Amino acid sequence: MSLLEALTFFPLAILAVIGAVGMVVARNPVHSALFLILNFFALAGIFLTLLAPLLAVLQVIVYAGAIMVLFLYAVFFFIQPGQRFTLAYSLPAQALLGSLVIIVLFTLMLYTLYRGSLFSVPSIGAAESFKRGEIFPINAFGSVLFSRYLLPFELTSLLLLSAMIGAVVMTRAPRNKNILQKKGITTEAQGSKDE
Amino acid sequence: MTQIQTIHLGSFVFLSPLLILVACVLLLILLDAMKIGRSFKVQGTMSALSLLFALIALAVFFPFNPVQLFGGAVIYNGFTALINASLLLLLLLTIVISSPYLLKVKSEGFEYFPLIITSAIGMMLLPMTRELVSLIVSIEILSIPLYILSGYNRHIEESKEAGFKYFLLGAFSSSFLIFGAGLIYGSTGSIWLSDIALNLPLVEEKFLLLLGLAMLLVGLGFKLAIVPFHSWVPDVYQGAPSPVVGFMAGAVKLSVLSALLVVLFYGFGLISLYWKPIFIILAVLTMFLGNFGALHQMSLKRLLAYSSISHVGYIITGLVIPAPAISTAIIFYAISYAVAVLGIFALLSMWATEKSDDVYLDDIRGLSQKEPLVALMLAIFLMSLIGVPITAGFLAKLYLFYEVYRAGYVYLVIIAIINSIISVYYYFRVITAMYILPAAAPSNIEGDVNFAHAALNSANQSNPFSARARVRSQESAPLNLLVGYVCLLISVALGIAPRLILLLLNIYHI
Amino acid sequence: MNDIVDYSVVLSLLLFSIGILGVIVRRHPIVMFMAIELMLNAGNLLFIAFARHLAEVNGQIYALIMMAVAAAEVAVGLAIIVALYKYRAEVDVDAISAFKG
Amino acid sequence: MSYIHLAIVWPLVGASVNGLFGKWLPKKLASFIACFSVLLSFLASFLALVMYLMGIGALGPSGQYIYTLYSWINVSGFTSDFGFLVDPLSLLMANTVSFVSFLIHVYSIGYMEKDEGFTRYFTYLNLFVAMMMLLVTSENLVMMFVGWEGVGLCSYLLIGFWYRNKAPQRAGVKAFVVNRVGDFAFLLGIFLVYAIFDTVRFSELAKILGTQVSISPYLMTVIALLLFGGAVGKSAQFPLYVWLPDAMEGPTPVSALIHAATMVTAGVYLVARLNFLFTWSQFAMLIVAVIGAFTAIFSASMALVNNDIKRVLAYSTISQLGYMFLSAGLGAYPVAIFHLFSNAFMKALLFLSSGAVIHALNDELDMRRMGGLAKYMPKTYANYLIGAMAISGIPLLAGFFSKDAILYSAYTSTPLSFPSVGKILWIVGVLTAILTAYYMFRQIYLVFLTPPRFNPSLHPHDPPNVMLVPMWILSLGSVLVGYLGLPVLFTSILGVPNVLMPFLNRVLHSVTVTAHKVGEPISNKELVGEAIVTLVSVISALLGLFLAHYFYKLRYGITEKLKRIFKEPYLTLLNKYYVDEFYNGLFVVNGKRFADFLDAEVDRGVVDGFANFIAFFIGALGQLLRSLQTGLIRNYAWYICVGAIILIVLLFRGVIT
Amino acid sequence: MLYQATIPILSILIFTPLIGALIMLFSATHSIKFHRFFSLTISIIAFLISVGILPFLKDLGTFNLEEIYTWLPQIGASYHLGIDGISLWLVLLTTFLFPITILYSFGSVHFREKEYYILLLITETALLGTFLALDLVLFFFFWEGVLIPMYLLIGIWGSGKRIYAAMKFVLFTVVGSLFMLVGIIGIFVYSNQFGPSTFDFVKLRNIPIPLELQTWLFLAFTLGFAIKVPTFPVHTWLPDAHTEAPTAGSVILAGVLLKMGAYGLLRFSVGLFPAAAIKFSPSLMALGVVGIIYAGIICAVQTDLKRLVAYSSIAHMGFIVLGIFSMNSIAQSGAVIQMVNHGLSTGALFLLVGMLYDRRHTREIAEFGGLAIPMPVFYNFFLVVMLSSIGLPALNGFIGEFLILLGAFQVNYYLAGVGTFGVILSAVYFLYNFRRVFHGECYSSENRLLKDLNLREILALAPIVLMIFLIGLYPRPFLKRTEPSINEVVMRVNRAGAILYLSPTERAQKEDVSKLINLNLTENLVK
Repeated sequence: MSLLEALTFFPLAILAVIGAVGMVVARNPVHSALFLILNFFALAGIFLTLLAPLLAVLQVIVYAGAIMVLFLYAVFFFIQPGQRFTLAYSLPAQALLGSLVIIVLFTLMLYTLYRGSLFSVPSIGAAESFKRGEIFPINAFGSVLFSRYLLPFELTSLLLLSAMIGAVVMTRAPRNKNILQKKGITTEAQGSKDE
Repeated sequence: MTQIQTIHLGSFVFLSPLLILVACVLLLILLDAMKIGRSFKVQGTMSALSLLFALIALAVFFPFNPVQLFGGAVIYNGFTALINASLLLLLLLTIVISSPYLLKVKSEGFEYFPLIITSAIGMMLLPMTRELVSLIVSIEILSIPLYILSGYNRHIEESKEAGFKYFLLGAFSSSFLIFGAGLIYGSTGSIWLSDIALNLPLVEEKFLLLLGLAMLLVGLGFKLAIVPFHSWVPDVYQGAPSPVVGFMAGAVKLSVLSALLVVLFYGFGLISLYWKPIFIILAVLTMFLGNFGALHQMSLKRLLAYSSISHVGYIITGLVIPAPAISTAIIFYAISYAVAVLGIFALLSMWATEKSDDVYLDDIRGLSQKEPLVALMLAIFLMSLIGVPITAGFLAKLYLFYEVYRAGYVYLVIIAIINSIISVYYYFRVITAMYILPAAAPSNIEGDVNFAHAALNSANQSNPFSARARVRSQESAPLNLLVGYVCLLISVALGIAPRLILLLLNIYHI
Repeated sequence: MNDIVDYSVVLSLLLFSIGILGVIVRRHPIVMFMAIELMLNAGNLLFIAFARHLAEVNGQIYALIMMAVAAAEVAVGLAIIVALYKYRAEVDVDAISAFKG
Repeated sequence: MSYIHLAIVWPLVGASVNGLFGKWLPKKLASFIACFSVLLSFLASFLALVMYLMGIGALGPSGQYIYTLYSWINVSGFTSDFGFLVDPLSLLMANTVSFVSFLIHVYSIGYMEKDEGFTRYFTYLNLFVAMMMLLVTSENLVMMFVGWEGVGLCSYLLIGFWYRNKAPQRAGVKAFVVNRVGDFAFLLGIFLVYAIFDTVRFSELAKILGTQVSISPYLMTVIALLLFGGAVGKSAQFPLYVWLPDAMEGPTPVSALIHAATMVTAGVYLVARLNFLFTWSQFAMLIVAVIGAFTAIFSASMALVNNDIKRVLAYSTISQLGYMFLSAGLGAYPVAIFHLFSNAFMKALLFLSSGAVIHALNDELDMRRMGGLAKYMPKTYANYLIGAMAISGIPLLAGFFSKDAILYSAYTSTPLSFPSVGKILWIVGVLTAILTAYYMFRQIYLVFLTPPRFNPSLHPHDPPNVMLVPMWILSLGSVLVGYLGLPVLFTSILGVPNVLMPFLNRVLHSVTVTAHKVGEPISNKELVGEAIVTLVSVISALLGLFLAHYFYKLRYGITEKLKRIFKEPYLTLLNKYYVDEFYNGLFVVNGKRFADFLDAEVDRGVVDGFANFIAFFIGALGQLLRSLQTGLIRNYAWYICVGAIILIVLLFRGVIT
Repeated sequence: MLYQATIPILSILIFTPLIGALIMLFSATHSIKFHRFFSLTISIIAFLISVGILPFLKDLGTFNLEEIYTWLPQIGASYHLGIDGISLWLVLLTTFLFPITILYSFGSVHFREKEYYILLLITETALLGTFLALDLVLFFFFWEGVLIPMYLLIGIWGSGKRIYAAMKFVLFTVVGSLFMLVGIIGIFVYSNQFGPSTFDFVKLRNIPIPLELQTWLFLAFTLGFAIKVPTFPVHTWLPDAHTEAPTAGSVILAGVLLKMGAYGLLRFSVGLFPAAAIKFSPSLMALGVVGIIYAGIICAVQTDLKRLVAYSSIAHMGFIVLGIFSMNSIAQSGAVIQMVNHGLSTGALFLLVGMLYDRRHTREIAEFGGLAIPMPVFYNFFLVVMLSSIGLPALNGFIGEFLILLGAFQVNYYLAGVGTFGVILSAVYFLYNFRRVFHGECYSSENRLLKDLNLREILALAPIVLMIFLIGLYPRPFLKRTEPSINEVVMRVNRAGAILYLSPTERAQKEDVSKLINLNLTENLVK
């Protein structure tokens, strides 16, 4: 691990953790979202140090850009008069139990990492391997994606299609407004979301 | 440097069932968008037809020899073809009952059919994939429509709640799945099952690998509703629309189980020593929790949900046997379970209304008088779930327990037997309600039903939209009855003469 | 333990754990969902780190596909959440417990 | 002799006809069918006797003729045929039984005339005859047991004949149950016999035991005592005698037939029939004798103060049966059978006469409300007197000869291991003889001779001929049957042969334990001994007679004073030594308490409670586990994490170990 | 030697009632009369068929009229039926009792009659199948098939706590039967060592099983059968089920259902695992004896007439268990005939109690008294049947009890001795309660106005009483046909015993030899 790497990695890692922790502890969901965006940015940086510039870019565009915007948008939906954010946490006991489990899990995983070994034999497929420390050319990336990983790629399209249909289904305005009026809540303008 | 793999178009004919389904999905969406044929009947008929085509295609292009596609990412063989055929059949039956159901609950929108077919595509792909990322994507394709479908009755709060719970926990579990895949990737250097199997001996310290496997099993276990990843099942099954539950209870299990078998035997067969004991403990936990949970349920759907958990428990006792031949027993069990449970939900969905499609035990009291045939069919399906002879459930249990016993896990068989005994109680409660209790005056018979204080205990569980009025006699639901008949026929046929299917499953084990 | 990959894996584990914690302790549906996104990201980090470790591109491709998966989940998830909570006075996951027992 | 089965078949036919169609039959026809069937039965057995005596038909080596009707049970080595054993013993029994039965049947026509259950009565009675004949003629233990239980059943049915009243029913159940206690032993005896000898046929058993076999005397004692247990129950010996006095609740002819003349003697018949077996165990025989002697004096003492005319006779019956066992136990089987034979006539006579009295007094049983009946019912009185004299041992009547034979056998017997026992038993027998004479004449006085105490509105008179004729015939019998078995003293004086003893001796083998061998030429010394014994018994009979005369004639009314003076002994006797109360307390009350305990505490509490507890436990566990399903997503997520941890730990455990 | 029947007469026998039930199920008519007489006709036809079999039975030491068809080759199950001297009588008992119960039910079942008769016929099929199946899976098939119809019969047409009773019945039965299933799987797995795995009883009983495995399998099977019999201490379902069941249900339960357990003990527990059966015979005999005494004592204080009969039933079944595990021909023959006897007499007792209940709508003994006056015919029937139940000689009950005790006595003096004590108890509790019900003055006006039996009821009872006398007086035809089959069982037991009770070294040698023998045997099987 070179110094440069260390210098970029550790601050970014700290930022990522701060973002993550912040997201969990922030009372206001909007703050949470912002913390998460911070985390995503930091991760994008880490992707860069891990020699994955394409992913870093996608991370910024897709995650920080599209997804988080969606999140914020959804959060804003809920900002209604009288709505409380304060009820954001669970009971202390729950938090305690949760933390306990997380600590155990994390310890276990760390132990695993400590005892375990990463796979060290060079990858078998020659096409997709590249020299250590080298950034993989984008066109090769494409050709691997569209040849060897054609199936998951195609499946993704199906996945997104179904997600789109689902989103439409869930957010369409109900035809029958009686239920809403009974609840005494006024309907707001609907926006269907898709990709 | 890059080598573009040639794709043999010829072998894609084998995927024609899947392609037909995809085409059908697209067609349905397009028609909907173009406001053509916007009725459940038309959509349902079209879906059913395409399913029939798919079935025919599957039969025509039956892979007598395994077919390798997408560079080995998909292996389509007899086993998966059988699974696919079963799934298609289940879907077909589900679709038949869906249109009347959607009409009854006054559902909006016509995305139901594309969604459920998409989900089936995911299910069908799942056992074929030999690569973890495709596997994960398949699971997502399977899941995401189900999330939506669970909450499809948007005007019913419970349905939405079911969808939400299912989704949030589902997403939670898929992050485990992905994380697990990542760890396996790191520790074995590949996510291709064949490569994993090849590289396994090279892995020096298996901790990371096992961590990844554990995470992977969390994700798959969640889909299968293995305890302790089961907790969504009762809530979702109770809230989700009945046809969807009927479909996913059986089909998801069938599909994910076969995927699990594929992953375990083709990917991690070498370290079966490590994962075998887990399934002993998980099976025991699952059986007990499922059965104990079901004991006091008043909602039929919830009861069946718990029972489905317990059935997963029985099934995964088979996984303690690290031999591919076990797949015959497991898949036979899963199929027999799926048929019975679909039959039950086909009948239950008859009584859905706009307000609720939950059915409580009180609602079906005296059913044998009002609708003797429905009651009889329900009873036979329940018998199949118990494992009483002349139904498929019995032979499935016998076969499975036989395999487990033969492998030397007598104690596991005995635990399963104890659980079957416990399960008899709650299944018979349903039969009691249908056949014995009078339709009138509620609740004071409870002391009667009460076997040693294990009361029905309905005090805190009352149906807000009591469906009692819904169970009317002579309610015309020919399609539901039709599906009931078909399931009954299959169930009994598998229980009396399962020679053919056992033969096929034996030949085409995984 | 001095390779960047190792540290990345540790970071990934940490983020994953924090994500779980978020799901367990928070009661706001969207925040919970965000925590899940964090977990997915931890997975992606894992893929990318291992891709670097193994010096191959596959891990990155997996991460890319996982991103699509995440996006699909987000689309559906947010839709469900909005549909469920739009008409509720209180945005609290604990309020969604009509089913229990 | 192959007609012997008709002796059973005819009464059965009679019972079936009356039982199935009795409802539609006129009373006369029904009674005719019943009586005629028994008459046929008697004729069949008599024919067999005649044929036997004339030597017609092939006899077995031991002078027995076996006739098998069909094979009843035949399972892998175990055989029990529906077969008949014709030999002197069974012939004597069969003839006695059928003859007395016939007389009592005839008597019953008059006695039961006005009863609503007329045909039912005759059905049961016929059935009884059939069963009794089966008992005495069957050729194996199991078939005998069939008759044994069959007569028990008829006894139960007939005791409880008047089912509207509680007391007869209780008595009937008591009789059946107490008998079953005896039968329990009897059954075990049969099992043991089969287990050891591999057969239950009398002839084969006799053959086996006739030779020298190596069987432990202990085992033989057990077998003998078990079989004797059956006899104790049926023949109402101590300690199972309690049912017989209560059995008097039944119609009087029934008491006469079943509970005096025939059925109760079945025990004696059993012992005699199995003489070859009892001979093997001296200890068992001693027990038989001692129990017989004890029962004789014990029940005679209870008869002393009892006021119920029939119960006195019942105690007398028990006492006489005790005599029979006394002699049987000493090995003098023919003597026992002789007494049985004479007793059948005497007791039947007494009961029938008492029945006439009861009938005349409108079902009055209490002797304190009788008296002076000799004037009103002279013929009955005559009969009664003959019976009482006979049974008391007044010389030259039947009872005198048979009782004398018993006492003589006791006097002379010297059981090998306990030589002095014979004399003791003799003394007991003599004392009993005194008591017998006393209570019999006490009865005569109380009923016939003391001043009348009955309801003056009644006009007792002698019964109609249909009842009287059987009584006369029995009286005749009571006088004469004794001459069939004259003792040596008389045979030597009169020169008249003893016909009965040699006849019986053909099967009732001489027994080693008694010095006296009946029918053999004897020495003068023995003759003197016999003379002494005879004298003593005559004196004792007269003494008893005199005592009764003294208390109830000479000093009439003194008994009241005596009752006051000897209050405690009197009450004890009146209350039958409190044995019933003791049994009731020990078996019935405790048994009921125990049964309640078993039912409520053990069965419902522990056994069923355990099953219910499991169910409850599972149910409670179900509730508990249900509470895990909180409906909260974060809890579910937490479970998943815990599950993940469990999985990881489990997987690692595999690696680490 | 296999004798393949040209006409599958046993199958026809088994499925006649089922076909009848199906016809009734799908018949459109709502005429109750049709259903009544149709079911009666069907059951009578079944009876006639079963009687018609009698002349065709040859050597009953082996199975007669066998039918073998391959059924599930993958699972190893076949459709194998056969009849021998043990099952013959149970089959006849079944077909004999069903017309009677159906005839009786005409007057006592007044709602949901169609279902009622359908369920009865289904039960009959399942029972016949249980007795005739020679394949363990097929046996289990039919065995479980009884469960649901019986559950519904008790649950729907029962009285009082009927659902509790029905559920208890089902749960107890299922506990047993599922453990039996484990045993079935166990022997199936083991049989793999001697050629292809099989469920076929005839093949299975020829394979030598090591003692330890035999022990476990025996226990699994025996648990299932013992619950059904029922043996102390797993009997508590019976009083409840019998008491709450409708009369016909009680008759079938007591008459035939309990025999399934006893039959299973004799055919499978003893037949398949003779060595283990020898090992456990003292304990099981003891259980039988405990049942006799325990139930006998409890009977004495029952206040419910039906419960009384139910407990007496436990006592009688105790005799059967005692007989079966005495392991000799006499006792086992006695046990078989006692099964028939118990079916007849207890069945008749339940019928009688049911007839009383139909009139008076109570079964409390205290409510009755003096019934002999208004109901003389009833009284006499009850008397005869009760006496048969008490075991009075010359009636059927005696034959069985006597042979059982006689046989048991050859094996164990003490247990048989204690068991014999049951004859006293049965007299006590029956006579005591008989007196309370029938004797004394008839005070209550309700009792005084009771109608005596009508012709239909007499017709239902008369055949049973006839059989009671017939078996009691001439049991030879019954015993003669049972004996060869029992001898076969005993012969196998003795052979196993000869190996079991040798010294260890001798046994080892013997086992080697027997293995050799059986290897030859398996070769033959393979051929």
